[in-house]
Amino acid sequence: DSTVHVYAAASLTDAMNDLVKTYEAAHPSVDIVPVYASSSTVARQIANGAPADIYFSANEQWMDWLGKQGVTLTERRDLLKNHLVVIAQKGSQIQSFIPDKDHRLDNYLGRNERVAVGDPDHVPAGIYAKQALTSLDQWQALEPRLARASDVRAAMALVERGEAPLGIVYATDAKASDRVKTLGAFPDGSHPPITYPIAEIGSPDSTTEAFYQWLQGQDAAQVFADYGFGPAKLKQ
Amino acid sequence: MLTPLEWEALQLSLKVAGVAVGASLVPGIALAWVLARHTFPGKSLLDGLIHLPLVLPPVVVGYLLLLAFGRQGVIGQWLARFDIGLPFTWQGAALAGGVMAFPLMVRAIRLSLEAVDVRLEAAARTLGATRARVFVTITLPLALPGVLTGMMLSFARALSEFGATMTFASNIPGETRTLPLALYSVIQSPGREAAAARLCLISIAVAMLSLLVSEWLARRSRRRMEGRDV
Amino acid sequence: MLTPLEWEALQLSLKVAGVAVGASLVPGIALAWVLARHTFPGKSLLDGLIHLPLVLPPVVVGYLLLLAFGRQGVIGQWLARFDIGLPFTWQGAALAGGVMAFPLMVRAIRLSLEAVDVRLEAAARTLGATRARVFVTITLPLALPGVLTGMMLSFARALSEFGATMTFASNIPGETRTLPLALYSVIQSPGREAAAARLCLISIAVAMLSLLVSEWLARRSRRRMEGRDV
Amino acid sequence: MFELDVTRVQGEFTLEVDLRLASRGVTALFGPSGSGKTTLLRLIAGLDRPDRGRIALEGYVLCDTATCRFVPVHRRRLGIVFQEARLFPHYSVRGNLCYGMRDEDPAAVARISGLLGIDHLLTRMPNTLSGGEARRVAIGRALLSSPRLLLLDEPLTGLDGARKQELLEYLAALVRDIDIPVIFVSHDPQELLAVADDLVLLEKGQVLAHGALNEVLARPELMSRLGGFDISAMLAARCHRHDVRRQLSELRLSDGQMLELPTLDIEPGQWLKIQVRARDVAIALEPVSGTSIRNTLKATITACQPLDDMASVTLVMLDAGQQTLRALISTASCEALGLAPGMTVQALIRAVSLARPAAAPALADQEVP
Amino acid sequence: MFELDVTRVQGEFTLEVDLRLASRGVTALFGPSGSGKTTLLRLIAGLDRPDRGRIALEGYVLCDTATCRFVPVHRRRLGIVFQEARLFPHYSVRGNLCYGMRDEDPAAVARISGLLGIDHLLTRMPNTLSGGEARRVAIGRALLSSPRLLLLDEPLTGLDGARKQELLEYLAALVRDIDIPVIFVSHDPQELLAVADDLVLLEKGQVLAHGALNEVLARPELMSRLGGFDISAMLAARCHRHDVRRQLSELRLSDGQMLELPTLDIEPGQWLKIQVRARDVAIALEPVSGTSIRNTLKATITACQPLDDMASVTLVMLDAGQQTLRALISTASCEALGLAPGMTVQALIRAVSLARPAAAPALADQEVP
Ligand SMILES: Nc1ncnc2c1ncn2[C@@H]1O[C@H](COP(=O)(O)OP(=O)(O)OP(=O)(O)O)[C@@H](O)[C@H]1O
Ligand SMILES: Nc1ncnc2c1ncn2[C@@H]1O[C@H](COP(=O)(O)OP(=O)(O)OP(=O)(O)O)[C@@H](O)[C@H]1O
Ligand code: MOO
Ligand SMILES: [Mg+2]
Ligand SMILES: [Mg+2]
Repeated sequence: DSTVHVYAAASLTDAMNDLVKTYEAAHPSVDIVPVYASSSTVARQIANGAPADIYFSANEQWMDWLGKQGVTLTERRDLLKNHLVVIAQKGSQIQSFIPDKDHRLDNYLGRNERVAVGDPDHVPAGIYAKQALTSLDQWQALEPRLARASDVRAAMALVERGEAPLGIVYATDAKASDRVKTLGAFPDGSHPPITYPIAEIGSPDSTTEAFYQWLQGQDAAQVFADYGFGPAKLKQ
Repeated sequence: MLTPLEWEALQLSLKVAGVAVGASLVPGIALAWVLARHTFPGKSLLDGLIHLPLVLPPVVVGYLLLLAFGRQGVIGQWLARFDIGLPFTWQGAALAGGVMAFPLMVRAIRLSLEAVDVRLEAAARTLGATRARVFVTITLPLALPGVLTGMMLSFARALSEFGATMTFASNIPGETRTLPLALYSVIQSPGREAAAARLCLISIAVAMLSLLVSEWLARRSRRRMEGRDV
Repeated sequence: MLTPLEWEALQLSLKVAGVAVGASLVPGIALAWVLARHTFPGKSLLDGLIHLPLVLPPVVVGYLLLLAFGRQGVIGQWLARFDIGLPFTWQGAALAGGVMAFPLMVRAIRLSLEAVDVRLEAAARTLGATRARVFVTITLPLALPGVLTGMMLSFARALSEFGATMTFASNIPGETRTLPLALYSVIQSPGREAAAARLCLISIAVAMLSLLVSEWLARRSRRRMEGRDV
Repeated sequence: MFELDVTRVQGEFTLEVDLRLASRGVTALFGPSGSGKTTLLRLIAGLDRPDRGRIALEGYVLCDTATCRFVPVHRRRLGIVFQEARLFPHYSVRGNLCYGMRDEDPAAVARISGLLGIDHLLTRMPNTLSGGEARRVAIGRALLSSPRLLLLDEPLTGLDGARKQELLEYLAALVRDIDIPVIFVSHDPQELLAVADDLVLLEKGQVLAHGALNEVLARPELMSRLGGFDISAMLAARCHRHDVRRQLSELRLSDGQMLELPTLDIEPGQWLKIQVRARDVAIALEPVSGTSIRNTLKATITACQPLDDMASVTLVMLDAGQQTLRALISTASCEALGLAPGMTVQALIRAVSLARPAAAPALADQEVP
Repeated sequence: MFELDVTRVQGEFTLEVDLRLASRGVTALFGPSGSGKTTLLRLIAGLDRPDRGRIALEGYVLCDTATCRFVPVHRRRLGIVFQEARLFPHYSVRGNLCYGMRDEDPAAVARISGLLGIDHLLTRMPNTLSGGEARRVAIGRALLSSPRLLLLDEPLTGLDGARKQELLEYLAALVRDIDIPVIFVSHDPQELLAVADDLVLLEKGQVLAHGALNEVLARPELMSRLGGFDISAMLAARCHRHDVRRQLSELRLSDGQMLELPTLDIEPGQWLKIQVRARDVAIALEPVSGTSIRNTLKATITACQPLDDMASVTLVMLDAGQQTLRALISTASCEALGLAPGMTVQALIRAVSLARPAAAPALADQEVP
């Protein structure tokens, strides 16, 4: 009986849970333990000796940071890719649009209304949103009108609850909720690619290695795709 | 000494926590008194309700606040008529802090009220004092250590409130970005440990100060009564 | 009635919060007593230190715990010699919960200890009781309402602890995924509101139960002393 | 009229009282420890509710279980001195004194605190007071609340003799001046004799006797319950004249017989009651001379009765005019003198035994028999 | 020997005491309210520390500021009855009684609680007790802790006469039996006379007088401070015989004169002290007969002195054999009889004035003058 601890970014929760279930069904002797928290928390924990076998981050920064802490990252890969989209509540009157230089988000906001985002100071999705808005020349106008949430899901909850007419979240999140609709995705060039790097911690045993390889395989890719993730271009 | 951002967060924190404590003091004392001195059907329920924020993860409390005070919440819609919107405002942050801190305040005050010698209250009533006068002149002053402790605890708790504030009031610089929110932001960014430590120290300093003030006040009120204590 | 995951989280929560309260009871009482009855240099510092977890955002506390008890932490390295590692274990979750709940416990007990009539203690001493015996037979029983309140508050607080636990002990299913962490995980998935509500209700039920038990015990201990109370 | 008809059960103890008290003067509540005195006061004060019954002061119903009426404590306007001092620890002595005052009245505070000897304590906090000082503050606080009824539960315990005497006199004067009823609990027969007009004797929650102090004290079957040796009689007498040179006052009883005693501070012509303790009365068959015993009253023996609890002492009941007098003598003397009911004898009463300290007021100067 | 040499300042009050007390018997602490009695007891108990001074019991130093020695309260083994009852509210009466006992001793508990009349309360909680009941429990608790020294701060307040008498007798017997020193604070001269051997008179924190009870009571300059009227003398006498038929006991004074009083419960041949109150002693120039006054002692006048605070009453100091006797008579009588120092007169003492309730123990039977 062997156990694999996977420390994953919170945004991967649903997809990973699904994958774990599938893998465990196929490998009854293997116990996959997924641990979800924000990428930063997870990174810190691993740096402090958390019994992680695999780290699955939502951005490259924390993976890089972990590497600098002296943690051995084996076979680091960029596994997934995500998109940033603008969402609105399901019944919203707002029509779909591509958020670009011509479609300014503030045009869709009424008095005192805000755009829900993950906190651009620390939540990766928020950081991407800031970069996108900046490159689209909307940051200045929108910054004071952001509703900054503690994580992407909280931002989406604000839209679901109608607190904010618009929200900026990952495509995967928008897809998972049936109480929001996607208005449009930010153009690819407006922000750095949203990549999910994955790595093994230290020298992996065979069980870990098997699961790690399986995650990169075709079956897993299909599940990730079902949850809205795209495959990242392999970068060595 | 402090950066403008730190100043902003500090001032905001003090305002938010101060308002939270100030606004919850009177209802806190009233509820503590009711719970300490009366039995009535539904008392346990009320007691439980007051303790809820202590029991639930703050984020959940924030979410529940959103359900109640949000744009589509029952209370929120009612407040909207008066053009009052709490989410995303510092008042909302104060509400979140106050709600999270409330059980601590009520408990401390209640504990002290229960320790007040009811025979002194009875003596005051025989001297013609109404229930209200007895409360103001006898009960409350004798329960002062508990009231101060309650205020201090709830001030500290409101000062450190993060999850519910973030969820309900968001993290808007200058509006709702209190010290813990600022600190959290910093901690989540790699390599900003020094800034985090500074914010940490500021929080600690403020809390220590409020602690010292409350202890000093409590000691002063006790010293007035000193004499043969054993 | 409960799903296996809920069961797991519930049992783990009870274990973690129980151990947190159990382990902090004796030091909590001791510190409360020292703070209530003694003056010494550094008292304010000690007092402030105990209150720190109340003042800092839980995540920061968790981070500090990690610094202290982690692989590279001073205490962590020392504990490692005995092959004890706290982070990422349920004992670590209990530590985080206990630390976060500690100020509440100490405060409640201290408040009650301060309200104990020291003249009764003096009377006991004249009857030949040592300080220790006085404490056990007079002080503590008379401060029982505060001790119970302290236990209840800290149990509730430990039960609801999220930020520090998440940071220090991580969110490992079956090991450190207590109710609030499970709730968090569920909240992270849209569309699982029903599951979230269930977990919420379970937390509330447990806390209510602990509240009722502590109230009942306190009432019982008070009833024993009843008589002419006014 | 002060009507009390109440029952209250606490544990195994039942208080069952049905009394009609005078609405003026001092009613003493006397009885062994645990007989229900405090319980009764608490019912009157409204601190406890009777299980059944009615309490009414001058027709104003304070409490009636039949009509569910219950006037709350603070509207009863009672001055209570509890068995414990119950001072407010967070108010100064002055603050405590003034707590129950409706209007500021520094003169009243000064007067009462002067009387109680606590002027120098006004700024002190209660926790620094001695036992007796605290008790005096408690008394002052009750007096200053201008009550409609005073309930005093052993108010003078812990006070030294001189202070006690002063307070007793003040209380007596107060009752005369402001004319409110006072219920006074005490275990000290001397205290009661000094101020009480009526006496209620409680035992095990039941009223054993109730009536004018004199009359109750005259009932021999109660003797053993009334504090043993200090059986007394009260004589009503009028001040006849003061003999300044010999420092004596002459009193005349209603039957014309005279009593001399050390100078009293009252006007000639005034009536007063004097307490004559049975143990201070000796009996002679004929008038004696050449002794320091100044007073000899002719009296007729109505009964001779050895004490229940001490057969070697005999209580002799005497009639002097319309008034009752009692003497305690040794049974041996009784036999030696051959005393028997119907005999006329001389009651010897020493002047000093009637003396009262200088400032003693004439307690019952309005009572003309 | 119990050495006390302490100073303590509290606020404007300073206690300054330098005393050497007997290490057996009862020392009374007497003085007006606020004179420092409780303060002194607290210093002895170790509840307060003296600003300066030394306290030692039989050479065992309890406290010495010079050497910084301070034995903590619980190792002093004192039995204290405080001015307030201070019962532990969370223990039953039995729990309170047993708290200070080193070993379980149900017999002792039963004996003491029987004596105090609290057997029926053993399972009750303190908050349900009456004032007097609580006080008795407090006394019992102190007695049962087998103390080395008893400190009693007005222990008998709130008790009814009969109970008080019983307790006084018990205390007297206790002191005789177990032979520990007792310091007894009381405002009641009667109580002190009943049990005290020595008297310390405190005023404003200073010792005004200290010595054997007799001697202090004999100092006329202290009279006004000692409770006014109850000036007494203690006579040492030996029980000569009991006259069963006449229900009298005959006592013989050291000079051979006889006293008769209602039957005493002691063995012939035993010595005892009897209290003779000055107000119970009359004076005659010649022996009188035909009266109920049974005792006539020949005595010589040593002084005649009007009282400071009441000139109409004169205190006559008498010598009867080697013993001192005192009489209070009206100044008028003194003049009428022409009393003057040196005269030999008859002191008239009524038998009943010497009577003691049935169970009275012979207080000082070991004291042979
Ligand atoms: N809650 C109670 N349960 C049982 N018995 C009680 C309760 N409260 C009072 N008693 C009893 O009622 C009786 C009357 O008490 P109360 O205080 O009236 O006596 P008291 O006459 O004032 O006595 P004291 O002179 O000692 O103060 C006492 O025997 C007491 O033990
Ligand atoms: N902390 C204090 N500050 C100022 N004065 C004090 C303090 N404590 C006691 N005193 C004073 O010391 C004096 C002596 O008090 P103590 O209690 O010894 O008197 P006491 O002789 O026992 O009187 P009582 O018979 O009334 O009990 C009192 O006048 C009291 O007011
Ligand atoms: O690191 Mo996350 O996926 O923003 O919670
Ligand atoms: Mg009573
Ligand atoms: Mg005293």
